[in-house]
Amino acid sequence: MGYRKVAIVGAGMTKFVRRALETPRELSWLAAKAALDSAEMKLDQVDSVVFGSAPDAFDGLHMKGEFVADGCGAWGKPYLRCYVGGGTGVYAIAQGWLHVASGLFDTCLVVCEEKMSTCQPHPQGAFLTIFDNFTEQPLKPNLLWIFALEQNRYMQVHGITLEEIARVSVKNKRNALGHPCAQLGAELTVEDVLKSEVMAWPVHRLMVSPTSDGAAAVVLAAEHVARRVTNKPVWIEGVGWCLDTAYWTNRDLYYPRYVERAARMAYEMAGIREPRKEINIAEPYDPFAYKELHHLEGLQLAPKGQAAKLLADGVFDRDGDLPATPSGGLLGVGNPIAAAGTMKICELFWQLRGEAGARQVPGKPRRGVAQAWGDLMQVGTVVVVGV
Amino acid sequence: MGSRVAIIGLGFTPARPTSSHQSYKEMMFEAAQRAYADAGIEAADVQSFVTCAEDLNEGLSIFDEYTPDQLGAMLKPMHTLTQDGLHGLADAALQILSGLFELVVVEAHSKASNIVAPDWIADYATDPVLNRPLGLNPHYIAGLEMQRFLHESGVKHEQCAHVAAKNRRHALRNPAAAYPAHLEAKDVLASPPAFEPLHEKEIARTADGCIVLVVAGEDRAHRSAAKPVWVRGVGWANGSFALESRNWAHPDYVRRAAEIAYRQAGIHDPAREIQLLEVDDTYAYKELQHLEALRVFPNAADAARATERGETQQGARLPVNVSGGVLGMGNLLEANGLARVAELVLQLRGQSGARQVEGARVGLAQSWRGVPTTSAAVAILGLE
Amino acid sequence: MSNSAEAPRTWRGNIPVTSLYTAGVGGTLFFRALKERGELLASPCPACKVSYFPAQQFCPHCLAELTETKPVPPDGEVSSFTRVHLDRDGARLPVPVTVVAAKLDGTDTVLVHYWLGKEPPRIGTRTRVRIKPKAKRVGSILDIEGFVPA
Amino acid sequence: MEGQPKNPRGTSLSSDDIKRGRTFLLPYTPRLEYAWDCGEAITRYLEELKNGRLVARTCHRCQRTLLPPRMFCEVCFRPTDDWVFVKDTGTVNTFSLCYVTWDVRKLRKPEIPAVIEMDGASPGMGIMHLLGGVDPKKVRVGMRVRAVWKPPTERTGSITDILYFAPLKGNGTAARRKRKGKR
Repeated sequence: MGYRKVAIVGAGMTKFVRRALETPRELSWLAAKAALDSAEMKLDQVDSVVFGSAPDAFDGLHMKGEFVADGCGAWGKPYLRCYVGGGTGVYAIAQGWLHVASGLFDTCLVVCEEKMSTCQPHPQGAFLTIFDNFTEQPLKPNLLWIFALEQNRYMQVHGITLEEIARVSVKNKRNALGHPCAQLGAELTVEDVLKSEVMAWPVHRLMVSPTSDGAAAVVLAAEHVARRVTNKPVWIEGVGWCLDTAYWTNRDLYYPRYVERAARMAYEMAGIREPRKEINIAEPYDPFAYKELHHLEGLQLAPKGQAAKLLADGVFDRDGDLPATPSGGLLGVGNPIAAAGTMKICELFWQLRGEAGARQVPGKPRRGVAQAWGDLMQVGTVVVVGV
Repeated sequence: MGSRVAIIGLGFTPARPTSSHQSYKEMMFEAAQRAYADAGIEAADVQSFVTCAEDLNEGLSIFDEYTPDQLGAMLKPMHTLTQDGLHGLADAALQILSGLFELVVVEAHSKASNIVAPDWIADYATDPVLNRPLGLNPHYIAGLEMQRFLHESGVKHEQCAHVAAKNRRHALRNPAAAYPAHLEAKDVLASPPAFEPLHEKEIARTADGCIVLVVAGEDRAHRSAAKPVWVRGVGWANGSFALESRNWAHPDYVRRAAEIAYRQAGIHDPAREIQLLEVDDTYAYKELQHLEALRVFPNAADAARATERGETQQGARLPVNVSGGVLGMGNLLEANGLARVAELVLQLRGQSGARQVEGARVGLAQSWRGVPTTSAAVAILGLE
Repeated sequence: MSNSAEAPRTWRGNIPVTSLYTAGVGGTLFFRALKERGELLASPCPACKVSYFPAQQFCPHCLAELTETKPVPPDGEVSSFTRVHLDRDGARLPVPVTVVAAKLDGTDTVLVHYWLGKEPPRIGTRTRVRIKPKAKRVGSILDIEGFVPA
Repeated sequence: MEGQPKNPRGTSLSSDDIKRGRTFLLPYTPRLEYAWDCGEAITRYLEELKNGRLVARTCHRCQRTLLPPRMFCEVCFRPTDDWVFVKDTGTVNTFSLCYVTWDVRKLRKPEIPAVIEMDGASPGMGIMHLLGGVDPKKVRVGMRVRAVWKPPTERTGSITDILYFAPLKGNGTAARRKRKGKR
């Protein structure tokens, strides 16, 4: 399509933990340093920096982007902080892609961080205020409501069962056992998930990702730099993002049309016509178990209402036809919001280079898609990478 | 793909101390309608949107949620930058230069009047471990910086007061300014001390308002209804945020941002090649500090003398902040940079009425994100 | 609130959070030395030849990990100062507070803290950090009382 | 082969670590307080709630009736045209039985948040509210409901002037409209 070629040449992340000792700035630094080290690059080779993070109320810092800038290596550099709620961690890679693809910069360090444990008594205090201040907040909603409402709608329209949804938790938490950064890897059964406490029916505790602290980062480079610093560049083939209306109660929540739009934008850029055949690995966003299925449908990797069936058939297992969330995802590795999205990009980077160790998807995968979601059931962000 | 970027549409609501008749959505809708009409486009023509907003200035945990509808961005690529509107313009340029889009909208606004305890919000931006426990109004950081700046530059306090007086007077001719005033330097110095050496009238007061830009690639710009104003360069940079390690006398991040913008624009001698400047003056001394960092004057002392002699006022050789600047228009939070750009667009098009600067062909806009940040952006706009 | 449908209304609300900050890796080292030994730790970056005070985990110039810390003497000089007349509500303080940024000898960065001298400081004034007695130290920047004239 | 990421860092703190002073913690409660301008649409919406009515805006171009009301149509990007009242009855589009409050306290009796499509608004135009006066086990998608209002003297012009939505008498899911389901 005539875009300047941009590669991921390094990736790094922190452990995802319930409460980290490190400050937001230190977490960002750990990830940035790990990503640079993995590319054997120095900070003075970085032309521009992108930071991604979700609500300031989590880390407890107004203008959080400014505070952490020093940890991202942004001193004396062009620095942008992008923000699309939970979709940020994948969008940030698109934002970095823009920096290099524009021709204004040859390299971009992309860092995403979240420190949710700062938020007391619980991050829900910040989530309350994602709802409309005039018409919804007075009802004292919590974050679970909106997911439960969406999950119920999704189940109702397609006749999907809780057992089918519970399988996502089982798969992802098991996959996470192979991830050295994982907070919640576990060997569970569908029964365990269904027996866990009902938080907001139909959502059970083991269908929900944890709150976490952590950071993840990647280094992007233009082709001439990429070829110099690595013999295994992972190319960014497509980026897409889309924001739906804020009036979420005016939409049918059963299908994420904004994810479809974002995916189609990225696929068109990547020249992908038949996503199910042309994509080898998917890292869909899985903050709640049903979300993975919902998003696989939005990504056109399963027909509407069919993702649960394909999951039951083993298609999305690590050794299946289309492995989904081999990292272990937000359910297993953890969910420091923006960092979790970038973790998915890191996973594709390692998988496509054959460096994922115990998590390695067999068959030399050549192309992967990562996706995140955010705001009020509203944002789709998609990145396609390949070797 | 065109290799250049232009502003082809501008819409705004006037800056006002309050705007109680409108919700933020209604304010954004009004400005967007004007911008699209100005550009001769429909909202449906726009391919991508950027809003510049900070959650805690809005009072919502993920403000991005509430941005698309009133801009016509539903189901389109849209995202938020938690930065100044000039960073948003930079983002639009990236999107266009990458070849991804040819028509991008940038929005920024302020509903500062809705913030009940603004200095407490700024306090929440300070380092919680090393600085915030002192329990101080965060504007003190500007007081510390000004003291060091005066010491190193040799600029006199009275010269800073001239900046405030000039910009408030400039605002008298700008119907979109919130704080016009017939003010002299002595009135500024006579205002109560706030964060000494800073006095109250040297600190910009907040205002409400919204600005929307329609930004286009070269091919699209040539087909536009309005006269394109070319973005010849745009640069942005951060300094060290930490109070401990930042440069207290010189905003090196402004210099860095300007270097990037000048390189793109091919500008070597800013004082000769730029005829009109809109720079950040959130605190009066900042205008002088920024004029030095932008290399418009060899040093701040020269900028101060020029200001004292009236050489940076309307009608003089090198007018600075004819709009009234942040002091005269009001501090529009994330919209400050776009207020600076809006003035340049109007001036370059010859639409500035009573404050029109004759013969201006190249203008510079610069923003700073206020205390406690070290974040700035610079854009060079021109008729060619 | 007016009953008229014409009168513009405002709706009040807040973001109900409390933030619980950790001192971090660098901060924990610094505050432990301060609390337990009354020591002021800096961390030098050998590559950049910059000594950061207070001690921190990494160098923001080059992103190197700072593995070494060294105690610095409490003496230094005032780099800047301000007299603060307004509190965070914007109300006038009954007694203005003077704040200084001071650079300790052998370091390249400043610490911002209260000025405890009776006379106002000047730039270049020699100064000394006054630390609270051990019994009153909790591991906070307020374990330092402020700067006094040397 | 050992996989990436190799030797990841990040220091987990347990509550025991904190008790034993492995780090220092600082609490701070910010003052994040706002008085938001409601503007034309929401001022009218809230005032009409005080009158026991739900008011919407119409867009003549797309022929939709928009609830909550707004002065612009997000589909057509043009000003909306008229105020119209919609009914205070509607149909449950989706719901949850939530056993946790907004600040994560447990509830024995669940709250029942729902999206309710209001009669008189365009199809699919729902609002979020709570259901009440109903056995949680009997709540169904497609259930017909009616607003239960606070007494007029207790209303303040807030969405909470509606206490909750209760089932309409004699309905199960029978009144479910035909547009429900897949699209």
